Amino acid sequence: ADVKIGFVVKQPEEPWFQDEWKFADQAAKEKGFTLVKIGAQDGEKVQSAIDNLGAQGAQGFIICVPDVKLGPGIVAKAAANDLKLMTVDDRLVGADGNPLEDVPHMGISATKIGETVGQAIIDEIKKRDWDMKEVGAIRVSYDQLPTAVDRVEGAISVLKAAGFPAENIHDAPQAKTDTEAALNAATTVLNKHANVKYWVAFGLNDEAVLGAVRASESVGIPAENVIGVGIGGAESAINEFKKPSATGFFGTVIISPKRHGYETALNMYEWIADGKEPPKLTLTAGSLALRGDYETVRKDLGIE
Amino acid sequence: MAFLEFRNISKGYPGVQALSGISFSVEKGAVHGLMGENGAGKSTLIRILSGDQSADTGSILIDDGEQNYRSVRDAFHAGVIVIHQELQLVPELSVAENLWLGRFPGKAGVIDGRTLVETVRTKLEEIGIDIDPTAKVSSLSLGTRQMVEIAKAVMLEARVIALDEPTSSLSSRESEILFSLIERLKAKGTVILYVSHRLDEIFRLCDSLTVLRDGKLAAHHPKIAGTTREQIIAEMVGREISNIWGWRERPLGDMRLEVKNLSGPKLRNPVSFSVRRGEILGFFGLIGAGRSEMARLLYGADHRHQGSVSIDGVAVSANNPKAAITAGMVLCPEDRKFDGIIQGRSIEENIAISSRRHFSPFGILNPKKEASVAEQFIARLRVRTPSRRQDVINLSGGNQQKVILGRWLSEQGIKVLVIDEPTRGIDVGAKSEIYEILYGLAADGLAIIVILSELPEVMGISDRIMVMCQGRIAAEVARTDFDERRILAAALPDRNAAGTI
Amino acid sequence: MNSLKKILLGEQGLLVIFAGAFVVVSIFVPNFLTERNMLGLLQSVVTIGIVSCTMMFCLASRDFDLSVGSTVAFSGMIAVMVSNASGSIPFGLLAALLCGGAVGLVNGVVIAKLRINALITTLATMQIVRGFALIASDGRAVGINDPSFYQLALSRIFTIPTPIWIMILLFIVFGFILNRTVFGKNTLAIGGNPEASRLAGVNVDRMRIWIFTLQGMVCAVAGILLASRITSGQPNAATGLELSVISACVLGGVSLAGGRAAMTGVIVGVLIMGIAENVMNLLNIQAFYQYVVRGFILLIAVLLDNLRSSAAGRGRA
Amino acid sequence: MNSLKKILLGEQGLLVIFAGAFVVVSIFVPNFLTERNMLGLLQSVVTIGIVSCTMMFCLASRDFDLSVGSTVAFSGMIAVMVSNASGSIPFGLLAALLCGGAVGLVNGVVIAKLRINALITTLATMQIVRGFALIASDGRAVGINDPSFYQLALSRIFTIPTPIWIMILLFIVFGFILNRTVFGKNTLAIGGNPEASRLAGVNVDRMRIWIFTLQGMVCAVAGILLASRITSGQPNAATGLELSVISACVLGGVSLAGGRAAMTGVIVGVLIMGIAENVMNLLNIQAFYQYVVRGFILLIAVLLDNLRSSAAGRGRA
Ligand SMILES: Nc1ncnc2c1ncn2[C@@H]1O[C@H](COP(=O)(O)OP(=O)(O)OP(=O)(O)O)[C@@H](O)[C@H]1O
Ligand SMILES: Nc1ncnc2c1ncn2[C@@H]1O[C@H](COP(=O)(O)OP(=O)(O)OP(=O)(O)O)[C@@H](O)[C@H]1O
Ligand SMILES: O[C@@H]1[C@@H](O)[C@@H](O)CO[C@H]1O
Ligand SMILES: [Mg+2]
Ligand SMILES: [Mg+2]
Repeated sequence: ADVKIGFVVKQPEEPWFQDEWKFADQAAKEKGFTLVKIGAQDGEKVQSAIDNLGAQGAQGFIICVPDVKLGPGIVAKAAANDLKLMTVDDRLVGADGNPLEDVPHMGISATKIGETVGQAIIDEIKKRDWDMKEVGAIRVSYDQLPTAVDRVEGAISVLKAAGFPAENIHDAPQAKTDTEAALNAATTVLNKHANVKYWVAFGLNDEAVLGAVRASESVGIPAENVIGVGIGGAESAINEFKKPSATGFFGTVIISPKRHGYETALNMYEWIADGKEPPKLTLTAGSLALRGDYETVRKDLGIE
Repeated sequence: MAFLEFRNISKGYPGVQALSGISFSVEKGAVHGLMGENGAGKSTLIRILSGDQSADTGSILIDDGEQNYRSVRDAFHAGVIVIHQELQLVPELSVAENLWLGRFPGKAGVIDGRTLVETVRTKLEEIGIDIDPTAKVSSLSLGTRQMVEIAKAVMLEARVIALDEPTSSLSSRESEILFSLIERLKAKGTVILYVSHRLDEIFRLCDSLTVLRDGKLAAHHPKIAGTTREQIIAEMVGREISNIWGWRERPLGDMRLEVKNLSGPKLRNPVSFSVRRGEILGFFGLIGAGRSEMARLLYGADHRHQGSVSIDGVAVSANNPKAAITAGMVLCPEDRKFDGIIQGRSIEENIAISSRRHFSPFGILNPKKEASVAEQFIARLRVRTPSRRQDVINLSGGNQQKVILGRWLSEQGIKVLVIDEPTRGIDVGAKSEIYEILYGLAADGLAIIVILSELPEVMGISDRIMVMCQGRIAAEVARTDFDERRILAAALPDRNAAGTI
Repeated sequence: MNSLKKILLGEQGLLVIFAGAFVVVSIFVPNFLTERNMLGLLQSVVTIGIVSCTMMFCLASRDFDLSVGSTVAFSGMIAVMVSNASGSIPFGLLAALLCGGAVGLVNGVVIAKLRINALITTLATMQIVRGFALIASDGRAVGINDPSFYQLALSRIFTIPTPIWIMILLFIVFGFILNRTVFGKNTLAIGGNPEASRLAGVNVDRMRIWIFTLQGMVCAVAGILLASRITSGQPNAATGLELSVISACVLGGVSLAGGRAAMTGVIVGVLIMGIAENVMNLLNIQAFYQYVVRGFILLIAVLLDNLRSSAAGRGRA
Repeated sequence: MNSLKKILLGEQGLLVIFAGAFVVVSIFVPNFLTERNMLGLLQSVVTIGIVSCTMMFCLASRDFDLSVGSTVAFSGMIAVMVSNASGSIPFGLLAALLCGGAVGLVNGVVIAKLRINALITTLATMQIVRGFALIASDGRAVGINDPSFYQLALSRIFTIPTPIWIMILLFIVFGFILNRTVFGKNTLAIGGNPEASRLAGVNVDRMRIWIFTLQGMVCAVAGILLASRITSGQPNAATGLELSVISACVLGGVSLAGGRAAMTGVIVGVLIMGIAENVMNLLNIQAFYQYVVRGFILLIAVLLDNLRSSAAGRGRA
């Protein structure tokens, strides 16, 4: 029979998910199945999306959920609609907070990726030979998103472990997840600590860190005194690297939408068509990309 | 020779043929009266003349030129100015800005603020109206607003001016100012189309007259001289009305309403009076005399400073219309547009809104009863409408007024009825029916307070009259002592005491 | 021909247009008219549908409520957290209803008594209540301990899921209240002319407070069902719900200027929103194009209704 | 005492209250009253401030515009994309202004001529335009090729960044238009009494179309400056802007019922919003509590203004 697979993501506007879909489409073309792409921003939309997939006769779906605690409901809904379920990016958890091990998952650990960011920052601080006591850190935060909290906390744990003074870390809460909000929040932090010479910045994604970098520029901090490390590695970051002269946006941790999109779709297809169950857990790592090497890093990850 | 001519004008609305084949003409420099029952089509004709609405058929000629204008602006450029029945002012703007609206003075879109205010000041002084041009319209009383409207017509040099019931909110003094303005305009050769339900005014001002009935031309009098009141009434309503007041003696009962030292923000001097069962107490005064204020305080519509109101010896709590209704008192307010009609809702709902509580057990409606109440008052008050389900906003002004009256006249178990200018804008035929209803209610033992601004009317239907002037009760006159000059004298403010209310 | 015109332009015109569109969609969109899809579709509009019932009253009385989304999320959280803490689901549900009602009551009192603009008041409470939900849960979804909580949403009566029955019940109840009770007529009167209604003896302040309180409680019902459906209390749930609900109402002919509302219209409005979403996903329309299509559907639906009603000559109101 | 009361309740009461609050904040919040922080604060309100100028007109004429956020994002994208494609920044700016104006024109025509409710129309265009922005950029941020584009936002005149100057300029221009020109008075008249304005010969339809078109163009200005500030065109920029802008206007005393507006009020409204955000961050208030605080500030600000104006007795009009 015809294979139909759903690919549900929480934020279709994000380039990341556009990429995941793009690579999943590639798999669909190669294997000749139909891919149904649905955006579902909250728990309610997820439920409707699953019903909708069931109604159109799909056999399984891959999902990146808006909230991992939605787990039990999604599992139940998938079962009710007789759909095979696999998660991508973020792993479902049960009411007790432990991961639902039965659901095959491919993803990244938010904490891990945060740690990669933190490590990159520490390495660069050391390389530039700054005194950590004289460095301020901007934590561009968006605390209502659990993944965002895990990422920045991951970065902070590494900073602290390396001896970065906790009192030098300043919170810049974004009202929304766009660059302008991050820019405004970071500006306030910079102005509050006008005497600090060196700054590092991290946050939920590239957009957040870019906001902090723009803020440092607008208050006149030279680019070489700023180390911002983002997460994502899509256009926002690449644009930054393409600028004629280096900015405070030092690097970004690229995660590969290719594996997430292409491989999950392929796994699901094989599960449906050949009964070959995917591995329960596949974790992918992020790779740090800098101004000088981002093209090769991207190539290595299979994205262009 | 004819200066303004209507040729075969027809206009229909869903369910209503407002005008059918109206043709008549008016001479240069003439004041032409337009009369007819409520809903006869007068305002519709005027709206077509103003360019606001277009006729289904027919044409308008001015100075023998056929007019093809399609908007108010075009009509204005053709020399036509219309003062509509409902006030058309912007409350948030000043008097001067309202007068200039649509044609502000200035260069390149920048308003010349001085010219704006000064021209208006000069003009108002010249006309003899005492209004501050920089005052916001929202701060003015209804009567004053009406004067602003009239000033608008006079200020702009027009060839044709149409006035749709301009005196309905004016007292005799303001009306006099208007009449002298009309004389002046007439002398300049302006054609004036004048709509009114007041026969006195028509006879006093008009040179010629057209009567409409049910959207058709009922009569055209190229010369008004020689016609009689009775004749015109018959042409309007299709029947004779002999004694329009129809007052008759009624026995008065115990004291029903007692008011002691009532005062509020706009009624600073405390007012006291009382009304007996079966009594109709008329309140007369000039505009701004404070009668409406008194009524609103009585009812709890505005904030009471001090004083007490009691019905059959039981005190009525202040500042709460609902409580007043429960205590047996209702108020029919004077401003039908802001305080009366409920736009967007049917005639039926507008009538039943208050009285339905008597026949809605547990808050659940009784549609049959509601319909029958509505039908009853539509018939009794002769509301011209295709159906009781019609949106009240689609009714003519007078018919809206009738609907609101219906709301209060349909109340049951009421002890005190306060009505403020009930006959404003209402045709002669319906007026006498309203009086009859009032007499009937009084005979049932109600105490009735009726606020009126026309002396003959207040004298015609009241058992007793209170005259108010500048926020005080200036005189109290029993029916046996009714005397036109005495009442008027009491209503006129003492010129030296130049006080404000 | 003429009688067709009459039907289209009549009172029930919107319904007729909608029925026509429904038939067309049923024929041309594969998998649309299956029992499964219909039930899925109805379930997807439960939240909007339920909240629309009272939003209709709110708009009809010339008010506005932006806080519904936050209240749905907040009361859902409360239901879950109190159920977990007390071990009793009925207790949790009661707490949610009370909290929802309390939010509505506060809205109502501030708007009616302190006379603060409804838009600003509910914009403020929208943020405050969302803040409470986030603070209470530390920004994370709260799981449900007792799985029988899920049964609220999962159970079926005559093969139809309970939430759909509840929505239908509320449609009937509020339709009745609007058309057949003094409360409904007074709501419309207030919307038509608040001052005139006050003078006609309607206790306008009390009415407004009641409408907001009801709205809050109905949001709690929606929040409970939502929490049960998604098996957790989510502080970020139902963001943007306010605009969807208001759109559904306006689509259904409720006038933002007050005084005009009909339950059938609102139901049709809710269904149009649901069907649009459903069909776009069935047709696999790309996410970005969905924005555009959604916008055009909104426009066309109101435009059709406008043409209809202006042809029917609603006059100069 | 009495003269104090007079000042507080007078025309400029809001301003006085605001000035008082400003002084208090300056004293008690460390780092608030520094030149750097002031400039940062002003820059943070540039988008809201600029768009408020025309939103004020829109609300004053009894209309409503929810599409501003999308238009800001879309025209920012256009500015960047056209600049990149043509290699000419002026050309890009022109294209952005035209596109912004076109969105506004469409809004205006649909609302004024097809007589579709402004809320629904702009809710629809909000989605359609956002869809366009996403489609045009494939959902990705678009980088700027020519770095001199950044100079729009980075350059300074007398030590003050250009965007702030532009905002101030627009405040002056639109303040003048509102108070001193036929256009401004007609706007207020339309909002105060549309029927009367029409009967006085004001071309209401044309005015509304103009207001929306201007709004679109002003959004484009904001979009260009935003793109320059964040050095790229982002299709997701400025979501939710509409509610912030409308709040700022209402805070500033613009009546949603039309007819009442003042530029100083709107400026104060914009500043209150900016200061609230800034101070909360300076005081290190936790994110979730910020929601709550933001809500209360909104409420208190309108409440104060209401007390003031009801004490001043605005009558029942
Ligand atoms: N020139 C004026 N300026 C300001 N307020 C006025 C002016 N004239 C009257 N008012 C007030 O406006 C309100 C409504 O005026 P309205 O013309 O209805 O007169 P009124 O006081 O109700 O008395 P009446 O019913 O006797 O005419 C009243 O409170 C009146 O005192
Ligand atoms: N927009 C409308 N829709 C439906 N019917 C209307 C509309 N406007 C007016 N009518 C009807 O047309 C008829 C004529 O109304 P018009 O206002 O011309 O009466 P009028 O002679 O001015 O009455 P009045 O003395 O009460 O002012 C009335 O029956 C009225 O109900
Ligand atoms: O939301 C993030 C998304 O932005 C991308 O980074 C992948 O992981 C998801 O959790
Ligand atoms: Mg009339
Ligand atoms: Mg009066």
